[in-house]
Amino acid sequence: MLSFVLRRLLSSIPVLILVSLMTFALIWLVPGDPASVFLDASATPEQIENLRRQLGLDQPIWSQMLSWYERVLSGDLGQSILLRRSVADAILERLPITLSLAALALFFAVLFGILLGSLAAVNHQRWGDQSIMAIALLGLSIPDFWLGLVLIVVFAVQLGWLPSGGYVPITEDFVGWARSMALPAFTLTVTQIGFIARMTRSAMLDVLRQDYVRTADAKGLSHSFVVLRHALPNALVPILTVTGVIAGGLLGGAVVVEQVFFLPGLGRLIIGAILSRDFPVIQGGLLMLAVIYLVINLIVDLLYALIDPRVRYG
Amino acid sequence: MADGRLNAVEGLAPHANRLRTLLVRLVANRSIALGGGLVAIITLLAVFAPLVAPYDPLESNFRARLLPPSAEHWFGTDHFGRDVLSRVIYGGRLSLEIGFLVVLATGIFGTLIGGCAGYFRALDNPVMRLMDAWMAFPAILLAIAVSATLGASVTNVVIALSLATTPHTARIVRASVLVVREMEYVEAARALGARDMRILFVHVLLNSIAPLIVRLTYVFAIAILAEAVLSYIGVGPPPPAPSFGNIIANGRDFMVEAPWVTIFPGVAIFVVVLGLNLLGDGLRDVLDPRMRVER
Amino acid sequence: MNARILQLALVGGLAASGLAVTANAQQGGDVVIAQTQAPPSLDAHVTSAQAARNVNLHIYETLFARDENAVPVPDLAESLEISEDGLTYVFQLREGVNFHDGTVMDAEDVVASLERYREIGASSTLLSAIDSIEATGDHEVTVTLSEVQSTFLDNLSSPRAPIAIYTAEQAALGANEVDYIGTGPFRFVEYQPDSFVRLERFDDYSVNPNYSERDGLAGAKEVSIDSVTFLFMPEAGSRVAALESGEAHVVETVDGPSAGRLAENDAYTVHNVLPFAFQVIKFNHAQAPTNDPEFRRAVMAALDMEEIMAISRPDIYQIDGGWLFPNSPFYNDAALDQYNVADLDAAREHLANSSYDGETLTFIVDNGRPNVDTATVVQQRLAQIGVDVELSVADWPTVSQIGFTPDGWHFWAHGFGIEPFEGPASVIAPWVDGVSMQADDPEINRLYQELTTAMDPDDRAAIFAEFQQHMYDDAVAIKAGNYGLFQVSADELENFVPYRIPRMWGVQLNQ
Amino acid sequence: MTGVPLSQKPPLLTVEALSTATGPARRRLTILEDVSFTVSPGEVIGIVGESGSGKSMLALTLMNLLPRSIVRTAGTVRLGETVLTNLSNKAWRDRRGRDMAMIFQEPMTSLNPVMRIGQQIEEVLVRRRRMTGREANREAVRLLERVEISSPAERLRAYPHELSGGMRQRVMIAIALAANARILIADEPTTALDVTIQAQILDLLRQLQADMGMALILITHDLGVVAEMAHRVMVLYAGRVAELAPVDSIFDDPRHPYTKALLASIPTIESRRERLTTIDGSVPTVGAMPPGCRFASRCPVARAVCKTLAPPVMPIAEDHGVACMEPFGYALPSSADLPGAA
Repeated sequence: MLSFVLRRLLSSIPVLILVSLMTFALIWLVPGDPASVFLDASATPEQIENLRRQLGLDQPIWSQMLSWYERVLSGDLGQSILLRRSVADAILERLPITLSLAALALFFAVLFGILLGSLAAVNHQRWGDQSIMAIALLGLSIPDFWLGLVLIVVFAVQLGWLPSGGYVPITEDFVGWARSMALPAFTLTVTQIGFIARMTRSAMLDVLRQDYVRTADAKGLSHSFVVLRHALPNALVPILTVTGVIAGGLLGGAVVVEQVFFLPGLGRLIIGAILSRDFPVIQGGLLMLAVIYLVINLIVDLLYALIDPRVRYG
Repeated sequence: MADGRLNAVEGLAPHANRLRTLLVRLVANRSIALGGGLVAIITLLAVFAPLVAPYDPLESNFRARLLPPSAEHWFGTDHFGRDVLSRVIYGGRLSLEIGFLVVLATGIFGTLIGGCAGYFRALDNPVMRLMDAWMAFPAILLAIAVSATLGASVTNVVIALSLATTPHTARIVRASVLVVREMEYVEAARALGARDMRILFVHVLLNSIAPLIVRLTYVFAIAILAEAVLSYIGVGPPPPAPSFGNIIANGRDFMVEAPWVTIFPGVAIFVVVLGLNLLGDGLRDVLDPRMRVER
Repeated sequence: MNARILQLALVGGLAASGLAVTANAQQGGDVVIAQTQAPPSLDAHVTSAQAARNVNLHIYETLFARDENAVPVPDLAESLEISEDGLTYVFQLREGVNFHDGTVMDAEDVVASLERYREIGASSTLLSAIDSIEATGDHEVTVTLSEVQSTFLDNLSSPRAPIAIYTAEQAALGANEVDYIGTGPFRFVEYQPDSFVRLERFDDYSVNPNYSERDGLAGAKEVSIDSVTFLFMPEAGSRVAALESGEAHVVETVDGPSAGRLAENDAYTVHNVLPFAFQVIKFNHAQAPTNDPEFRRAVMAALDMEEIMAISRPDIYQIDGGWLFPNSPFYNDAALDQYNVADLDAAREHLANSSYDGETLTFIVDNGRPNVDTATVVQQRLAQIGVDVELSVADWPTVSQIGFTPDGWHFWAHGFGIEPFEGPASVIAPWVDGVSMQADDPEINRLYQELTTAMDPDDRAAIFAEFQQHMYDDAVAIKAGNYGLFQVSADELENFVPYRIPRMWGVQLNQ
Repeated sequence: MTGVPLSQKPPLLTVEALSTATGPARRRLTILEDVSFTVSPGEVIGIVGESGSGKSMLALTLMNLLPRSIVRTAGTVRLGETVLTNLSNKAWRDRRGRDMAMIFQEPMTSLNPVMRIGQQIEEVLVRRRRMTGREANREAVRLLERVEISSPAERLRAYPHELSGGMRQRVMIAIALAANARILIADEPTTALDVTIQAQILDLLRQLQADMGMALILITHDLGVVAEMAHRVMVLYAGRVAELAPVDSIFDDPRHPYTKALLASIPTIESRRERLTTIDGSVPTVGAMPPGCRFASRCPVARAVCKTLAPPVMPIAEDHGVACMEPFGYALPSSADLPGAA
């Protein structure tokens, strides 16, 4: 197990290098630089050039790249140009918000997705199945940011029940935190629930046809027990796979939802950095997202072993 | 049919009879009928926009700004005083065009990359590693980064979205190529001395087409959703030509006072994407029952 | 009980110091301001962004600052003596002015700050006339100019990228490396990158004894609230919702419809901050056909300014073609008959005489809605006279990079706000040496030179009128109109008066 | 194992005129048709037939485990005094694993791969026999001992994939035993196993059946197994009963041409695992059942009448029924005047 984790971690290094190379390529291709953000429209080219020198942006890309890798290897993601603080600090400060949003949405999407998917499978080809699948499909087809906007208009502006945006740290005020996360998490959940529900349904349909489910039925166990205890654990493997797949999409969705609900998460940090050409933050942020993605996939792989005793890592 | 591969074989040597059964099943599938119907309606509206739209979508009248829906303007007007219904109808043109171009680009590049990786063993590992790294970027951030920095044009939006959807497509193509590559008739063709590229295209790719078609239907849906997100972030296709996304983006500053500017194009996106998803589901059921909802 | 006695004592103390405190207003309170963008930096010297000004001018102060009518008046300076030849400026500094780190300001701090600004200031040209800066006493600084500059005090007091006075220690540090230590009425507490900046009342603040009340960015800056937090909310809807849910007390800018709605609510006051800026459409004089005055005249004649302003800046605009704000002493009506003619036939005539040959022209614009809207309206209007324009929308860094090069653009629309606030020289400056239009205009260069050396106000007014005439005659660039901001304050915030920035001194929070 | 006249005892299980079908209501396709038989306490009845004859379908019908696409269209199943077919699904379900237990053909897939062996046995004991966890664990150990699994306590913690096929089938049997069932239905319990293992499992089954006195319905295509194990034999063909008789009568005096053909094709030791394919032609598929005797197309002695008339199971001796007209001279005994042929 440990050696499997180690091997997986080793094999993700090339992926991370590729990610950072791609980010550099992006930065290299991109016109504009952070200097312009400090200045308004009437800044002269000399002023911009002056500022570029101040910010160390007049170095050639390869030398910027080398020094970046050098620093990353010693665990330093560098300094943000605009935020005037270390990139690692900025990221770590934002990370909990993005992760908690993604985790909340993932939790509810998995919970209700499995519930709905199982209900649909058990009622296969009946009214319940078709209506649940229709709902799942509707969720998949709604533009997330648009749903967020509509929810803001209804729940924040018209009804005034929930804040339209902003973030309250959980350490400060739990209720406030829950209120600030309610709409974003709901928005994200709705758009992801369909994936899980659909996967659960097809996996459950598959499993319910299996011999061992018939064996369990032959034992005279109650149907719900058979479904929950015998069928569901076997359906979890494909559900887990799709969960791993949507985790990437979920992070992307979180980025958009953060934007709509003004949550100061990693996504906002990165989009802000893209728009202001804060290169170290773009680098560090994208690298962090890649790390999260890889970690999620590693966890998924490890969970396989937990769910299915046949899977063993040597 | 229990095994999708058999369908693929039918595709290679279309037996008139089997082709007809396939067509019958395609037509009989409820998802395809409903989804295809929705997509067809929106497509027809978009294509015949000049005939259907009640107003010129670009004609502004600042004296008729932000009018609520009425008999004159069914969907109200935006802050230019432009008819939102007409803009939504015309917006379908750009959104569908972007979706289509993304499907085309993703189809071509996904097939090339996935096909080569699947067919040439030597390429498989390095190429797929690259795809892994690529997928470790959240697709939408990649699209935002590309579109924001290269400037918002239809071309750049298409490039951005294609970059985001290609790796997964390549994976799917590769997976089916791996399966087909080992099948007897490919071995046979190889034994007969067919050149690699010919084998690749004629046999392997033709037979990987079912999952590709299904995937591309979803890519179409993803592209339409993503175009709207890009517009919302402010890096979508530039005005004045309306797209679903930039109509919403235009309306968001007036979201509270004039929600209709935001709501109607959102519903339009929803309908198209729903149609495409239904279509994809139906195609999957008929063409390739092995595929799951994963996409 | 104890708290109440303390409070009464405080009110008594303030009343004695001459500040008018209304009976029901209280000491203390935490004010939240919702503004659109995050400041790129809190190092005041290096950024000229409005978002940064809003915050930084609470933390830092300058030698001279603009008063309520944008006239330079002493702030950290006690007095100023200018030599007969206009080349030597001797500043006496106010004594006993505390920095947030506990040190007291002296001449060394001022010299170091000015030197730093000359080196890395975002608008270092403001100080380009300086030859030398010397501390000639503990509280005396002597600045020598290399040539006469009539606008030197205007420059010194510019809030654009404020020439803030730092401690000598801080002024030795590079761009963005300083701790945020100033002499202002608020001290820096916390900066959550693009989320919020929090400032607290600086209890040892040295209120300028030469004034009795607040006056522009100068005056007596009495603070009665405990803290101010600037929230960065790019979404217009979010800002309004923050106000309505009580999260924020001031919104820097709201859209017209929301302003209309909020104005009907007794709990809020909507301030029309108008004029706040010009909406400007620039031409690239280095490219055909925008290098051709006839073509530019065609564009100018075609545009319907009412249409542009009503759509891009709904409900808060002025149709005004003057290149200064109407309340400015140099405001004049030279050439205004050429403004907003909206005559398509005249435009076609100019166009026919021009070198335009049916090619597609590029209109670059950043992705802020008003600027995009302006570009969209212009594009639609020009289509009617047969000029084909394509919009190229990108984010600000990309657009501003392209816009200062001679290639890749023909039109560029953006706001032009701080320059007219600063005065005539600042309005002309961007056109000097062809910086904003990529080709030298000798006429403008000459006028600028004359203006900055003319000491007589009447001469300067005449020179500026000449400049305005030239802007229209040659259609150097187009001014579409003035726009403003709807600023909204909740009524529990008393005595709030909008200015270039939402000032948090002299206000009380009624809790 | 022959000759005990068990059929005199009052039957434990009575199946009467059982039919099942699939497909939409308007186009029902019959699978099982008019199947009747009884099982007495302690009796072993072998049900034989080729693949597709409906053997497994019959077992699933008795257990009420039919997939949803297949429905029971007629007939009753009575267990002792209880008419199972009148019970609700829930009540019938409650009978499973208590009165009736079943083991399946594929031990490889019949155990839940993600549950430990112990859990799969103990859940029957806990949930059906209301034992405490500790009792269940002790009982599970005892059951594994009963099915001759070594170091049972250890095995309880194993997952199915860690066991061999034979072991898994023993576990399946232990699960069936755990229910204390009166009737055990074994659907091809040895088909998927190696020859040597087959014998062991059959020995085990026979021994357990004798020790515990439960009735055993043994479904197999293997006449050798039937000969060794069964008291009575029911031959199924294409969803219908062909012949029903004590095991001696079947082997010594088969009356149905299909039974005869089956006996003729008993595989030799070497090829025992092969399916019975030596009869020309194949079982008609569900959608293409001929109107008359379903075996007619393959029958060496079929007459024209056989293609139009489907004979019911008719008694030819006291405990011997056959669904063929040949022994009766191509005439239904009750209808005297049938058009003869050739």
